[in-house]
Amino acid sequence: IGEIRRYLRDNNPIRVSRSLRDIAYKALQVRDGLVHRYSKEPTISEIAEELSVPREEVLYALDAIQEPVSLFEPIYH
Amino acid sequence: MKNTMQMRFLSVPDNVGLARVAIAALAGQAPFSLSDIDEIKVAVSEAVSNAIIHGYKGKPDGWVELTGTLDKLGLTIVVEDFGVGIADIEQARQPSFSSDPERMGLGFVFMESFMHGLHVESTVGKGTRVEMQRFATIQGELSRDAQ
Amino acid sequence: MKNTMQMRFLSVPDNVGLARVAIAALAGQAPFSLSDIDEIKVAVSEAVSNAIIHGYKGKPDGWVELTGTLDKLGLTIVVEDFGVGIADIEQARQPSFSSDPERMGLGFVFMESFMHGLHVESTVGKGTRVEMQRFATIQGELSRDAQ
Ligand SMILES: Nc1ncnc2c1ncn2[C@@H]1O[C@H](COP(=O)(O)OP(=O)(O)O)[C@@H](O)[C@H]1O
Ligand SMILES: Nc1ncnc2c1ncn2[C@@H]1O[C@H](COP(=O)(O)OP(=O)(O)O)[C@@H](O)[C@H]1O
Ligand SMILES: [Mg+2]
Ligand SMILES: [Mg+2]
Repeated sequence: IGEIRRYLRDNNPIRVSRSLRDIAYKALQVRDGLVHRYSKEPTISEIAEELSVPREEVLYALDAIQEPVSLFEPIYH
Repeated sequence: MKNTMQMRFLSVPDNVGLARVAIAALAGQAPFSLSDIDEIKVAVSEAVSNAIIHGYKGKPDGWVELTGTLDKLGLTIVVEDFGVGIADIEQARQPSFSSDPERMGLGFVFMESFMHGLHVESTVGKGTRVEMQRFATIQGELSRDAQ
Repeated sequence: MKNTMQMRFLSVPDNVGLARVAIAALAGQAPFSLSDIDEIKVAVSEAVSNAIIHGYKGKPDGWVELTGTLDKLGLTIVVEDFGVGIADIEQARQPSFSSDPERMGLGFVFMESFMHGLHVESTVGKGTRVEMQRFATIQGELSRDAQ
């Protein structure tokens, strides 16, 4: 089992290598591309499919790069 | 595309982020766009922040409950706290009304303008329950799914 | 840095993603690195997938419960289902064991290798409860926080 562990740690295919910022940036680019191509807002699923990143990971990354909690009033300083 | 998620968490400010991310992940299962989801997240942030700031007056040991339900029509969100409650709901919902002079009093206005329905119930000393709907309305997806 | 989140959701495959991001948002409140969080997400995915695939045999109307608790030491996660249960837990935890010949039987191995403690309880016909710990161990944060 020690060997399997080592193998998993070294060769974990599931591990996300791209940074959140990278995913978020690419998602916005893909969105703009799709808007341009189809002249309508794509759904999250369409963006995620084009990026080959799971939907919720795209959303998570976009949330992570978004600073303020509220549009006009950050609640806690 | 029918789904339900219920969650509860402590009234600590960091959990506003937790609520946002969970609701975004659920909303992502419906045909919403990125800007739809941003608006839904703002509405949820405002409701959860109100529960923490006003309902529990910033004390970190209250429970906030968040429920999200997806169906053919869209997303229904309920945010509930068991804190101080609101004496005059109509007044509280007025634009710019806040019981705290430091605050802008726009939380309910955001919820109302970003969602397609807002329903507030509250009992003083018992707590507050805010229910909001958002319809999924992207170009024909809705009617196609509903068939 | 003490916090608790409890959630439950239906046994639909999409909710594995919901569980992953909710746990990631909670874990992000503790001094975990991004790769720590990736590992925690894999462990949660495996436990939640097992609940859906094995516990409820893919039927979408079962409840899966997910609890995350943060304290000074780190993160404790509990995943629970009320499905078929496991007759022989020791056998189920063996590397490469799966009751389904199509599967790899590595879910429990992932949970064990990525977490610092794994505890499985199950009753046939009642359901399964998986508890996992992950200590926060980034350069001195742990001991500093614990003082
Ligand atoms: N969950 C709640 N519990 C108690 N009072 C609340 C709650 N939510 C809102 N309120 C009351 O309603 C008022 C208006 O809320 P809101 O529009 O979000 O503005 P703000 O949060 O800036 O005060 C608050 O000032 C508060 O008095
Ligand atoms: N929540 C659960 N309910 C019922 N059986 C389970 C559950 N989790 C795991 N098992 C059993 O344990 C076995 C091993 O699980 P795992 O290591 O994740 O491998 P796999 O999911 O690839 O079969 C499964 O094949 C299944 O028989
Ligand atoms: Mg407010
Ligand atoms: Mg498995």
